[in-house]
Amino acid sequence: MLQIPCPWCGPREDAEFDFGGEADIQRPADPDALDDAAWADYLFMRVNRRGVQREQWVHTAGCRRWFVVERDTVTNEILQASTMGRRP
Amino acid sequence: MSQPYRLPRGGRIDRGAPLQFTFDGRTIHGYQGDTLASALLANGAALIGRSFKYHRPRGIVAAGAEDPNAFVQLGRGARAAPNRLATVTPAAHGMQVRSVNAWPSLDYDVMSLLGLAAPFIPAGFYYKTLMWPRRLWPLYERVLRRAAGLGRAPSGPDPDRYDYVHARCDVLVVGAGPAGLAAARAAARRGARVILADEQPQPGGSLLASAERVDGVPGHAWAAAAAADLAASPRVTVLPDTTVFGLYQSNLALMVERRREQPGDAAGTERGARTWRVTPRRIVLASGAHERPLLCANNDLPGVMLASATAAYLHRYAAAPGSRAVFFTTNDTAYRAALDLAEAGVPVAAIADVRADPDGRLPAEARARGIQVLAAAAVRRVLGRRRVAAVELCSLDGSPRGVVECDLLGLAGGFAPALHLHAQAGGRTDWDPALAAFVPRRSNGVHPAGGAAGALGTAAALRQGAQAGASAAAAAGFTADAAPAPPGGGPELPSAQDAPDLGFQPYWVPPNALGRVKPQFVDLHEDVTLDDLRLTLREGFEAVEHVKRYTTLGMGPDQGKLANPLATGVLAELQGLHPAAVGAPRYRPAYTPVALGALAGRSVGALSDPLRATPMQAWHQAAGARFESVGQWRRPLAYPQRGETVHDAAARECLAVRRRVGLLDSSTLGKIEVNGPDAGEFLERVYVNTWKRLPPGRCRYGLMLGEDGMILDDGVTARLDERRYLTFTSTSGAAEVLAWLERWLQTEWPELRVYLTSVSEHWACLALAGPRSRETLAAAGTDIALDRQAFPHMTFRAGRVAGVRARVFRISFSGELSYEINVPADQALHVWETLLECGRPFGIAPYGTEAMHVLRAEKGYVIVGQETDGSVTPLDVGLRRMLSRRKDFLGKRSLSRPALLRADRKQLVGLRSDDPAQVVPEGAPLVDAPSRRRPLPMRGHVTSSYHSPALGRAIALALVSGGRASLGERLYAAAPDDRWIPVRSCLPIFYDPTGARLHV
Amino acid sequence: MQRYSLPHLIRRGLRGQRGWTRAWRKAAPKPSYDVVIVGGGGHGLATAYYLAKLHGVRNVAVLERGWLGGGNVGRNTAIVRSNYLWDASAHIYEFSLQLWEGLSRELNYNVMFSQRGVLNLGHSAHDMHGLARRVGANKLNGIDAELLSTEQIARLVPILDTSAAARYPILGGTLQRRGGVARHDAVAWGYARAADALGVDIVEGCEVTGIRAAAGRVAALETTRGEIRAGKVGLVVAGNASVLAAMAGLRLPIQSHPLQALVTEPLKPVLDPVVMSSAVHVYVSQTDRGELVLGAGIDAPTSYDLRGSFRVIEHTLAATVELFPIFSRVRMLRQWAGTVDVCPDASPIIGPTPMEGLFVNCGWGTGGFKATPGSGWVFAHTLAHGQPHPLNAPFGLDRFAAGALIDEHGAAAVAH
Amino acid sequence: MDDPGPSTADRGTTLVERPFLTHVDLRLDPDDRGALAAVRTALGLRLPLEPNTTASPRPLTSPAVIAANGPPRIEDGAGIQTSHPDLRPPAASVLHAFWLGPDEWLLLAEPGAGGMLVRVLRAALHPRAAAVTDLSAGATVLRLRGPEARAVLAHGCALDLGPAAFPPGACAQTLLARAQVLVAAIDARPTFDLIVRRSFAPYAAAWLRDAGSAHGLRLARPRAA
Ligand SMILES: Cc1cc2nc3c(=O)[nH]c(=O)nc-3n(C[C@H](O)[C@H](O)[C@H](O)COP(=O)(O)OP(=O)(O)OC[C@H]3O[C@@H](n4cnc5c(N)ncnc54)[C@H](O)[C@@H]3O)c2cc1C
Ligand SMILES: NC(=O)c1ccc[n+]([C@@H]2O[C@H](COP(=O)([O-])OP(=O)(O)OC[C@H]3O[C@@H](n4cnc5c(N)ncnc54)[C@H](O)[C@@H]3O)[C@@H](O)[C@H]2O)c1
Ligand SMILES: Cc1cc2nc3c(=O)[nH]c(=O)nc-3n(C[C@H](O)[C@H](O)[C@H](O)COP(=O)(O)O)c2cc1C
Ligand SMILES: [Zn+2]
Repeated sequence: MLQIPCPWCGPREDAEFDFGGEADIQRPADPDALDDAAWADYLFMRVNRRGVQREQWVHTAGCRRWFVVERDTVTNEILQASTMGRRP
Repeated sequence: MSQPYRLPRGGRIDRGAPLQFTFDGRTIHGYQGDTLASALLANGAALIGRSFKYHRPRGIVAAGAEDPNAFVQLGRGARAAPNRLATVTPAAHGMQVRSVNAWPSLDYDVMSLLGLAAPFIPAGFYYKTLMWPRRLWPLYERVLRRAAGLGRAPSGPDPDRYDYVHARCDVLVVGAGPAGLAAARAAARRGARVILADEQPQPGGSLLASAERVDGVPGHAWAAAAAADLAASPRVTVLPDTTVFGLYQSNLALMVERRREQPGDAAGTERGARTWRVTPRRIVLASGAHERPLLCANNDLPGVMLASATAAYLHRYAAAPGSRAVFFTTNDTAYRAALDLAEAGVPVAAIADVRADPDGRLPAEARARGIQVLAAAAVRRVLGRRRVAAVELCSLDGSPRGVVECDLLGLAGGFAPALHLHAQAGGRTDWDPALAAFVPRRSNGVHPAGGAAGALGTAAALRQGAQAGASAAAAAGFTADAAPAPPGGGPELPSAQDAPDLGFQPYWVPPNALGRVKPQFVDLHEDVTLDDLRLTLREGFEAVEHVKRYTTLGMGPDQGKLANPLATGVLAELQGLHPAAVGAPRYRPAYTPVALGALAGRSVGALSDPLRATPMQAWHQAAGARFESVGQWRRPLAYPQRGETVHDAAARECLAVRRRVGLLDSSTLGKIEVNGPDAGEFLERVYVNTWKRLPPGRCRYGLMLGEDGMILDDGVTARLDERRYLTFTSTSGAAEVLAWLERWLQTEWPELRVYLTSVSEHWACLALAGPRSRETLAAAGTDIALDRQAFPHMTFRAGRVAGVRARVFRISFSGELSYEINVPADQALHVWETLLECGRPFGIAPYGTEAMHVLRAEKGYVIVGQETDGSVTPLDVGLRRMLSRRKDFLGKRSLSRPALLRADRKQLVGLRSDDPAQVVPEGAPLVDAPSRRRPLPMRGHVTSSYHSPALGRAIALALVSGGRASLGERLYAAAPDDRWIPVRSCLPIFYDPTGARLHV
Repeated sequence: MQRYSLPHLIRRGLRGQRGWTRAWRKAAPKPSYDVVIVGGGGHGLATAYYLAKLHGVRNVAVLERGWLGGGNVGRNTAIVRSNYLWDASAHIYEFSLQLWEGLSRELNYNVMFSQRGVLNLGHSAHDMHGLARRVGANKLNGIDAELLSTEQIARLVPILDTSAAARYPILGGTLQRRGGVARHDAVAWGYARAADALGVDIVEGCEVTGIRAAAGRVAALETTRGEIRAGKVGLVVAGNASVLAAMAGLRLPIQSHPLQALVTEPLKPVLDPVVMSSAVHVYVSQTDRGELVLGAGIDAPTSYDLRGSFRVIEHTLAATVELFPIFSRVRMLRQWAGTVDVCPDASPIIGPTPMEGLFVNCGWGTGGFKATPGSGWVFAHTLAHGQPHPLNAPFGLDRFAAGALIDEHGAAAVAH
Repeated sequence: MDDPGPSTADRGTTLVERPFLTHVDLRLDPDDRGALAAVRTALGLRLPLEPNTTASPRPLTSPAVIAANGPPRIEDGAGIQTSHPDLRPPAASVLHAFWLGPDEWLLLAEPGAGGMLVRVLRAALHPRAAAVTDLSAGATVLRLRGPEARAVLAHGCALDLGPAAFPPGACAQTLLARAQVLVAAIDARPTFDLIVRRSFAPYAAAWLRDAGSAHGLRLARPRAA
């Protein structure tokens, strides 16, 4: 079982979290300006890295915050976890 | 007393507690403290099963979890326990034990004739044959399946319960042999919280199976005292009978603790088990080592045993494993066992030692005792039918050294560390040439010690154990000086005799000079022979994983604990490779098999998965509702009255709503408050339609898309005040929609000042619908003005209903005048009952989801998940006009992709069957014209279909390719019974198309 | 190739199994091939076989980084069926199923394809709705499909808990009788042997580490055994598709997830058909050896780790015990995982890429074993002609830009 | 470790429901000192800013509270008293505040204070971007107390609830078997409050009874309001 370090709550069991895929995928500011291929790129295309990946998690059964994790997708080792900044 | 092989003295058995059990109907006598295996041996039963493939006679090989043969069936009926290992199953009075894989009896097994065909059934046999003729494969397969398998599954639901516990500790020690005990003590003395688990019922490990002394007392006594000392410490949990079966990610350790019978149980009843889920900071692996067998012909006959096992039966159980022994060895350990046997009165006829010059202390002792020691010698072949009768000895150069009669052959091929858990967790290993085995490298928080680290000898085990315990504790933050009161007495490092140098010499493949005698089994359980390995290599399956899969080596219930370490050496020698280049097949959980019920733990039956309840759940039950599953909810489907079917009831409920008034429990709907200065802006981004200009007090239907443009969820949103909206979601979408909104807010638009709060559980929701709902609501008592002008359609009001503060929404999913009354859940039942009471003069009926579905279908309202399936856009269901052109929203860009604009997309239409009484089956495909041709192009399918009581005819909704453009066309629905049902498409609205009834 | 036949087996048996030769040559890579297939799994090997057999392209290599068949083909629960929902899927999987029916003969290798039926359970009205829809669609596509009542299911699999009080009540189900299981390893070995016999070089222990292009066209592969020039390259590496695509500068709509499975100890036969419940993520069959083979749902995070999270297994087993109460005392023997390549629409990608000469066959996710013969067949066609076959034309990479997804999970169908 | 066979011996561990308490969800920006101060003035309470902690309980006696405890008014659809109709807002109720997230707290008080708390806080925080939501009817509290309380929870909760890691004043949202709960350590007997969503309460209670059966867990009746 993977222990995931929530930057707020500390390490918890993976059952408390949901995975949100690669981090740093920005929603295009003006979707209409993109052609179909560029839009598909944003929607579907992923690096799916073998190695260290920046990714998003949410502490669903805990503080409900989304945060960013750096994890090695081969060893599952988590190198870092950081908050996404607070609102408002 | 019929225990001819029971020794008069010794053993860790309780001679004051005799017991008996049956084995294949035969009575076996034993004592408390026996395992099934030791009792069987004491009774002289050598043959205990038939092998998996060739049905050869098999006996007991080991004294622990590594035995490849001793699988038996325990108990009967629902409590039957298949494939239990006799070597680790405690004997209990009254048990019924049966052999597996033999018919009609163990002695005369018909399938053993297969053994004769063995030369024709080599590894990979099945892949090369049974292909002709193709038709016959099912028949061949039936025969194969009958012959395969081992035990029989229980015949009924498991009557046992399994417990489950989470635990944390600083140091988990696996194994309570000398190494483990020393480690636990060292760690605990430094203040660490320790869990010490051992699969055996008693602590001591190998100490139980020898005459060694520790700290001047017998090893077993030392172990018992050391464990008791540890158990007395509040920081230490000692768990006997507990196997660590898996080491998972983040070193999560899974253990299973067996629980034996309870007072009043039939004897030998397994009472479920307790699963321990341990999160340790560090792990000491003190799991010992497994002895390796040696190859010779017929090395599988009952009576062939590991040398260490002979000593274990002798010392631990006072059971003589034979009456005349021969040993075959590569090192000195067999001499110890031989001497002990001789001491106990079992003559040892000979020791065949592959070493040219065995001259250590132990060989000298053996010679001195008059045991014949043959140097540079091997056992060539074992003779006998159902058990060992003699062995054929020869020199390594092939010259015969005689045939020696015996009924026991002890094999001592060296030791392989039990590094399974370490390797499961991805730990590295190194090849230790002195040991000729892989040893674990300390890594990933696992500290190996003792036999598991390749140490032979109790002194070394104690020393390494103490070191590992200390270093594990230190790594977990505990050092010697920080030590609080040490548990127990005794020195940290007890004294023991150091083992002599064992002088190990590898012996993998018998030299060619010995001739190709067969069969020589590498894996006893899987009946894999040396010749199978040769053939496998010849056919090019050289990688160890290929060998495994082609021969099934190591794939039995023993997972090759004995076979795999042997096979590595054998394969290396056959290929002329270094053993490290051959490697070992990958280790996986479980170390020993673990019951599925134990892994399910408490999550069974009523606790398997939460069943969620609305405040009215008990009322529904009492009213005789029939329920349907919707996610974790059970919602009332309908409320049948005497003699009514669900269908009748739903029809009656529909009419009640259309003509009078009905009441639905829709508390399961998701409800989210969207709160903040930017709430309107936020909704604009996530919904297809506009929100900022919705005036407070008003409601609007909204549609939410995924970024791919597909419908995600729908529902009404009300504007509570300037900065607050209340959004309703579908029941099944409740959690998902909240998560979706929260995600966008936090990850993409953190600048929006919006807070989302789920109020789903706080507000119960009662939908009062029908032309007389206004009167009913008035009768129930409300301070809200209900007349049409004061409270029009698509608005909401706050006030009191039946004395309870409520939010009342004039929204409708039925097409009738309707009030969705939200009240705090803890007062909802009161309101529900009051409405029903006050509605009685108006003919009120509670209605369920079936009627709700029919009513909305009559109006052509879609249900997300029924009309949509993740591939349906708002355009497809005719909601184009809802899409705002003025703003961007999630999914908008996707809608202009070419495939989503095609004219032949499936679009929502209504269907009327030609025969108004004919309800088209839901899910039925639609075609242009009936035909027997296949594939037959499909135009679409029926998404919803009902008999409409209000219209007195069948109605349906469907998704039909190009449907909107060709309303009125004739289509045919294919019923499951292969009839064609003629239908005509129409607008998807059947009742009150102008919506007049909503605005009354 | 030594043809396997009864007389042949008897002769070998009489001669102490001496005369056997390698099932496939231990080929060393040549400097150049017309077509190089990357990935020695079922799909790659089948592709090579059909290229050589049907299209006369024999200067072909299959490069496998480890030992052949060690990927998902060697670690899947081996369920074969064709009852997919959408036409495009139904056609390709049904074509594949028909190939399965003759595969042992075709390869002269018994892949033990056992058509004992695949039963899908429905536990709610919503499930039943989806199942009915699928049966209707399957029948029009010429795929055998039956809708079963609870009573029929109770007769077919008496050990299921079909009582109304069950936590996951069984309201009905569908049965595809022609579905079943096959011996997974044998499929890889059978194709390898047959492809080798047609001249295909099967190179094990050869990892592709780079893809070189010249003038926008694929030119050569860098491997741990040196550079290999190639006219065309087919990437058939399942869970590693994104890693290989990245070598060509491409991103794919693929996520790699661990998918876990386990076997129990062997039992005498208790379960005949394959039983699947997508609602609770359980699928189980009993092999000819007697073990129960159970599969779980994917682990949510992407990962290339071959272990997976234990809680996924626990969940599956809890649901399994609810469905099959008698399995509670049966014991888990071994548990493992594979890395599956999941597409957003749970359908594969088979076709050209933006780099000329470079083709992909991936995205089969949790359910590509059943497609092995069909996938190889259409991919061979695609490589040979540079054009997809009509069967795989809907499965191009271009469907993502066009929005023409073939959404097999959204549409209440199930994976595996 | 004791054997989990059902045990009738009362070992002093009890489970009791604390129904009808006031639960109010509060969201605000913790970097907004003004907002924190406003809450402090209105309720006499410092919101806990340290994750997974509880503010020490305060009596509800601030001037704003006293003023607001007049006759309830209805401002809009939400400023609603939601407790059981029989329950009157108490004269001197005690208020607990649990950290739920960096910008979210749960306020727990005696029954009947929901409407008042919402009014007081909304007034105090106006016009800031903050959210105050009465959720009293949406959750219940199960109180587990006694020497084996930790052992009972350990059957389904992976958190380290030992006195060092989880002392009185600690709280955490987590999973208890398959239900989401807020666990709060109240005192060292030990006492734990489990705040459970309403629809999951039957499951959680059944689960606790089952897990507690081996620990002599006794069910106590909720004290009369
Ligand atoms: C647990 C599990 C259960 C499943 N159950 C089913 C089921 O019941 N039914 C079903 O139809 N499907 C099932 N599947 C899916 C199925 O196994 C796969 O979809 C299918 O096997 C993939 O095709 P393949 O056989 O070619 O892949 P693989 O066998 O994975 O082949 C890919 C090969 O590429 C090699 N490779 C990767 N990178 C490189 C490189 N750089 N250079 C050279 N070689 C490389 C790999 O080593 C591997 O051998 C399951 C999968 C798993 C993991
Ligand atoms: N018979 C021999 O000649 C021989 C050979 C090698 C070692 N030894 C002796 O073995 C001792 C080594 O001591 P040790 O403490 O390392 O080993 P050990 O064999 O004494 O103890 C290991 C213990 O771990 C338990 N165990 C193994 N795997 C487990 C698991 N997964 N879960 C729970 N329990 C598990 C075993 O049942 C056993 O009780 C020395 O006394 C040494 O002399 C003897
Ligand atoms: C259909 C199927 C049946 C299997 N049966 C067994 C079995 O009877 N015994 C066994 O030890 N492993 C069995 N395995 C698991 C393999 O031993 C192995 O764990 C799996 O192929 C994954 O490989 P790995 O563990 O080397 O990573 C089976 C695997 C599959 C796919
Ligand atoms: Zn958190």
